[in-house]
Amino acid sequence: MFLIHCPICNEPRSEDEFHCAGEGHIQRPLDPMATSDKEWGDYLFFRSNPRGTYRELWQHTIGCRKYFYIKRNTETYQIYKTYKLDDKSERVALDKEHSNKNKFGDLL
Amino acid sequence: MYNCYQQTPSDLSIKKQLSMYHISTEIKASNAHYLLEEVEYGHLNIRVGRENRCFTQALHDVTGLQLPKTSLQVVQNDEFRLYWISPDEFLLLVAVGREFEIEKKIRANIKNTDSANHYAILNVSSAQAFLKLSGSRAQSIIKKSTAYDIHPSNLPVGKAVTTTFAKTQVILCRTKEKDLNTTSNSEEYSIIVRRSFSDYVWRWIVDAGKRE
Amino acid sequence: MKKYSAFSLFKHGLNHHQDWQRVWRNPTPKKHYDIIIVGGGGHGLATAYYLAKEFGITNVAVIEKGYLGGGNTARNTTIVRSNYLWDESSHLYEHSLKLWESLSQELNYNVMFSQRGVLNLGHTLQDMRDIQRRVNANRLNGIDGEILDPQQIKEIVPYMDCSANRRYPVLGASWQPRGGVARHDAVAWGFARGASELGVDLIQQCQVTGFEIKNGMVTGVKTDSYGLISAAKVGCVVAGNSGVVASMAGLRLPIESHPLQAFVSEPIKPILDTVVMSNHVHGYISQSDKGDLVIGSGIDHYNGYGQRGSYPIIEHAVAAILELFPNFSRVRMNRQWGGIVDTCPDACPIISKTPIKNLYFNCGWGTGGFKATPGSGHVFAASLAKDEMHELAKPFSLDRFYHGSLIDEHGAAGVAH
Amino acid sequence: MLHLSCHTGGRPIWSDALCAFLADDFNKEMQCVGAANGQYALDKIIEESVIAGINAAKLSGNENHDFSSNVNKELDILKPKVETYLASKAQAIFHIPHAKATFMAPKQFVDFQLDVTAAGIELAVAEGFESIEHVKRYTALGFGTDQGKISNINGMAIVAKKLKQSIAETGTTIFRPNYTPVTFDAIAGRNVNSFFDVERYTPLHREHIKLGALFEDVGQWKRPWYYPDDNETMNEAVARECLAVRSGVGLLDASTLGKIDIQGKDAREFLNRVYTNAWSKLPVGRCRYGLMCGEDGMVFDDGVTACLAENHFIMTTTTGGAAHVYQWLEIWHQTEWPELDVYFTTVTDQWATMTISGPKARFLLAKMTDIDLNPESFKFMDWREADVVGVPSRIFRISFTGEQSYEINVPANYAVVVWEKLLEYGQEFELTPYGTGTMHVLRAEKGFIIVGQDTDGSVTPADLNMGWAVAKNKPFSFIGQRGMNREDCLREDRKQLVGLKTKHPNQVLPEGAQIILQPNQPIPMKMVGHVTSSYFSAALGHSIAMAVVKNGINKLGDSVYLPLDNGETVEANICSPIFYDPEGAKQNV
Repeated sequence: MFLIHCPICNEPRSEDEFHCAGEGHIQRPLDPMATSDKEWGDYLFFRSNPRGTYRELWQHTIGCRKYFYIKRNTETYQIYKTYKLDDKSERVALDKEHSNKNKFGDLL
Repeated sequence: MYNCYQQTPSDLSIKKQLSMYHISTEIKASNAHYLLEEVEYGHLNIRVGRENRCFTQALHDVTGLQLPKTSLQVVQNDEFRLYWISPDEFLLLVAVGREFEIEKKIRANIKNTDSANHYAILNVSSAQAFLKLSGSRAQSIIKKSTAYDIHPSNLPVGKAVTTTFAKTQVILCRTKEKDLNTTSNSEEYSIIVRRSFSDYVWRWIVDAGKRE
Repeated sequence: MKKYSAFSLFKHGLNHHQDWQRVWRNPTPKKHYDIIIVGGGGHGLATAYYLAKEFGITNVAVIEKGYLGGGNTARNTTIVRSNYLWDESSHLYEHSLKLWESLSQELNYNVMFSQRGVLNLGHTLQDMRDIQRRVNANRLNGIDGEILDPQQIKEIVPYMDCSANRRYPVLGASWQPRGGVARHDAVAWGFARGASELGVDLIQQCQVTGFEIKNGMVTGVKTDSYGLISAAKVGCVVAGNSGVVASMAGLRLPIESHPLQAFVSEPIKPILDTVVMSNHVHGYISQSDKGDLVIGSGIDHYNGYGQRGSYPIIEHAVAAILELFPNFSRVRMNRQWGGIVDTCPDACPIISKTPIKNLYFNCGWGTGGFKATPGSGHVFAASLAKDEMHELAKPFSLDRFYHGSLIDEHGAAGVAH
Repeated sequence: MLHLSCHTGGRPIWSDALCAFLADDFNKEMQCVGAANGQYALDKIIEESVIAGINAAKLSGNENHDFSSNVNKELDILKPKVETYLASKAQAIFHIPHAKATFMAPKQFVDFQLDVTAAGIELAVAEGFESIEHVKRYTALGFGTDQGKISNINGMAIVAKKLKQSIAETGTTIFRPNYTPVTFDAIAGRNVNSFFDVERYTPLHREHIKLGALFEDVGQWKRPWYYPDDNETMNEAVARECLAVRSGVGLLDASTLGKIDIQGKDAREFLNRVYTNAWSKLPVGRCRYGLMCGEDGMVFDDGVTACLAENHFIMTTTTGGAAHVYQWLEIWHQTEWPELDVYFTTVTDQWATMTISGPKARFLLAKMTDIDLNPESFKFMDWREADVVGVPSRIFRISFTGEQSYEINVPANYAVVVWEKLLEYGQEFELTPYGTGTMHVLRAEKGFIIVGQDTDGSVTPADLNMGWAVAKNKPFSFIGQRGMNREDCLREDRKQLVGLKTKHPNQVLPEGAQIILQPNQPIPMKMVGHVTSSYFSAALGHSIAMAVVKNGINKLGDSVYLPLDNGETVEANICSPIFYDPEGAKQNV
């Protein structure tokens, strides 16, 4: 059971006020019609699903209804931080982590 | 650019049915330990960004109120009460029957008529029920219904939280603190709930009120 | 290996049971195998067993980071059925159910498969349409199924409240008499015993830490306890950890790992001799041979590898069971646990080749993998043995997430157990 | 305490000195003191407690007190005077030795609840069940209601001895909640019986009860299903209600439809992106039907959206889909397109919606309002503001029945007044209230889909033969466009929505019946689709059905076969799903 600090309401709330909307920082292709079936499928379905640090999109559904990110550990369930959508700092960290992955993704 | 019009009949003899009309005509439930009432107000839902000075000025001109400065805050004066719902959503309560007048006034006071001036005002007086709960058992009924910490240090008068209430959601406020001079619990709470959920919340509270 | 029988039991009894054999060997791994199966759960052990038994490939190792059958195999609610909606899934699960029906004999190991029937309840008119559609499709696919009205349900489950005055009254149900439950541990142990007997090496307490990949082809696995073990082919069957293992090979999967919780009550006298499932009120229940009520519900909505979830899920599952069985209100919950399930966007598994040659994945069974254990092992073994996906496995390829040919079981079963 | 640590992810650690398990440091914020930490000496316990207290106070963020980090100083302040004595070392007897080997010795019970004996545990180990989890599962050690509190440590020690390893190496099974069994009703609390789930009522709920309506559960809503007269069966009631609408006028409470108010200068652009069709040119005063798809190109909701003013729209959604659609709009706006100026507000509860439908609808409405109802000026798919029996209303001239139809929206506080007047003025036209049962038949006669019944998450607009509702040339790629153009979605033999007419006009196909092309096939049969909606049409005098059939749109007129569960195989012909008034003349008059 999580106690989640809503960065918009600026106070901790019980997990059942929130709704998890899946992996955060997924980049939607700017021109969907220009993507291949492969690229589109990757965007739509394929997820990093790590054991460890994960950044997720959540909504404070029963509350301010705003979406925000949670950076947390999927194994220990520790929440490192919650941050607003316009906070770009984690985006940078994420790009670094990703640059080493997906080596064989293009073969499929 | 926006469709705004009087939603209450000019003929005042036309009967109105609040959310709880089917429960009882008096719209009241009570026993020795609690009193639950539906109270009628005009509800105006306001959508605007804090940076829209033009709108906030108009709002101030009409109501005398500034937008709440912090999250979850309620500001009020003798005539109006303004709730923070989210960074760009506020609920303005006005006296019954004045909602259209106030809406029109705010719109009229907005100097910038450019279509890029982004805001919305909506009369939602029929869409939500305002319930008032008091009595010695009020606090324990609320505690049984939400995980939110309602201790006065966390939920003082002047704060409004949208939170879970049993299996639904409400806007919850403490409207009166306990009177230190009395031994009985003289607290009072307000619960704003969507109309279609109001019957459930009502029955839930009545059921809780029956229990020890 | 000696055959289990009433006679052997009697014989061992005379000797105070002191010289029963080990159920499986505990070997040191070789340097090379024809096929390595990563993951010693039910599906992995079944794959190894069928590789040896049906395809004569015995130079096989199963590598398990913990103990055999210790993941989701040991944590599920043991429901077995095959009445899925779409042809692709119902054929796969029916293949599995047929194997279940003779599994104890096949393995000479009592997996306690009990065909006590499975009820899927309908509580709304749309539920009933969905049930009609599914049962009709099942029937034409050769899968047993009937539609029952509340009166008929009452005859099967006399203690269930089928009256009209519930919040969501029971309007009817689909009934698959051949469905039922099995003893989850016994399934893993039976397959382990059979595979070991046929020469498969079962390596426990050995974690795979990476793959050796040369020219886009897998050539072995790296382990913590034994270093590199080479293999001509590698099949990964690691349930909730699929994403983690895939990332060791530089792959992403259309999978997210979620906590799935379940719980049992204290043992009570026999009261429920079938399996009752309800998508709408969201809970399912059966009674084990020991007497506990075994209860499950939906997944937690966030990703998690912690083998635990959030309490509201349990609260809701209990309320759902009380909606069906108000008279269970004084029964006590004894133990609660969680598994890690890897869920796919279409609630169907992935049995597939990967972009890396000779590396296969069998995953994404979500909340419903247990029932598929023998079938999944069988088709995966066939695919690994022949280097070509088994007919029944073909629709479950990874490609479907690119082409769009998803097999969406969500519509048929919000709770896909 | 140890249990609590385990419940939150910790792993117990064995201490040989104490003969006990202790919590590990998995939970950084959890501190164990005293016996819970294996500490039995009182002075030490006090010392640990003070340290833990200081840590806890610091963690709680209480900055009012300057907690000394010097424990001795704090202890000086507290100055507890205690006698210190040494507890003697714990001694363990896990398994009482016997002259004979365990399996020959008398029974030595370890788990008293489940009759697990020392011999049984040794046998398990001998058979290769060496992991403590295997032993537990093989012998049932610790499976009782005490959860092994009495037996587990002894059992583990026996395993350890047999395997010639330490208890620490053997390890323990994981303690799971509950610590002690808890009754179901304590867990479910009051969320049972009628509180099991919210019951949502429309503002007219009491009026429906007065009229004897039966209710259908649609999501959390209670919707009137049908209004039986005395002794009427459902089929009879629905047939009567259907005919009343087709020949006179009917009244439906449509308040449960989701309504979302959309305002802002970019409202049109937003609609263009979330709907498959185009919204740039919808004039004020007009309504349009729209389909909503997911990124995978599959239809997930539909509804009519009206242009209230240049920057102001009201969107309707399906009853069951309202919350999801609202969330859908919000997530796209907040995460992808925050630059678009648009606000969404749920107004489902604000408006009560009463639909009057049938050839006499206009005559009835004319009694209630003064606005110009002339079909030349108040056309099909127009909406108007109106005063209806003194109540300010919005009237949408849209139709889900194929008849002349007006959806009267009034503020919910005034719904009952308008409803009562409708019934009063309606008497002259034999106004008949109808429920969802009749609504389903009437819309099916017109081939109108119900999302969730005729679609199942695997259906594109093209599959519904609704390509007309998909814009080809919108500048911004709308949600669903890419998905519906994937390889599999462009196949010709996808299942497509068609109508079915049975050979025998009175035979109503069961909904969910499967469709095959060749009768008398062996099982497994090759199924090409199924019946999604099926009714007896009282207006047409024969049964009607909607179905999805592979490549069905190209097979109009072909025979298909439906093997039913009674063993009978029914023949039907593929036809257009629009059975009634295919030209759409009636809704336009």
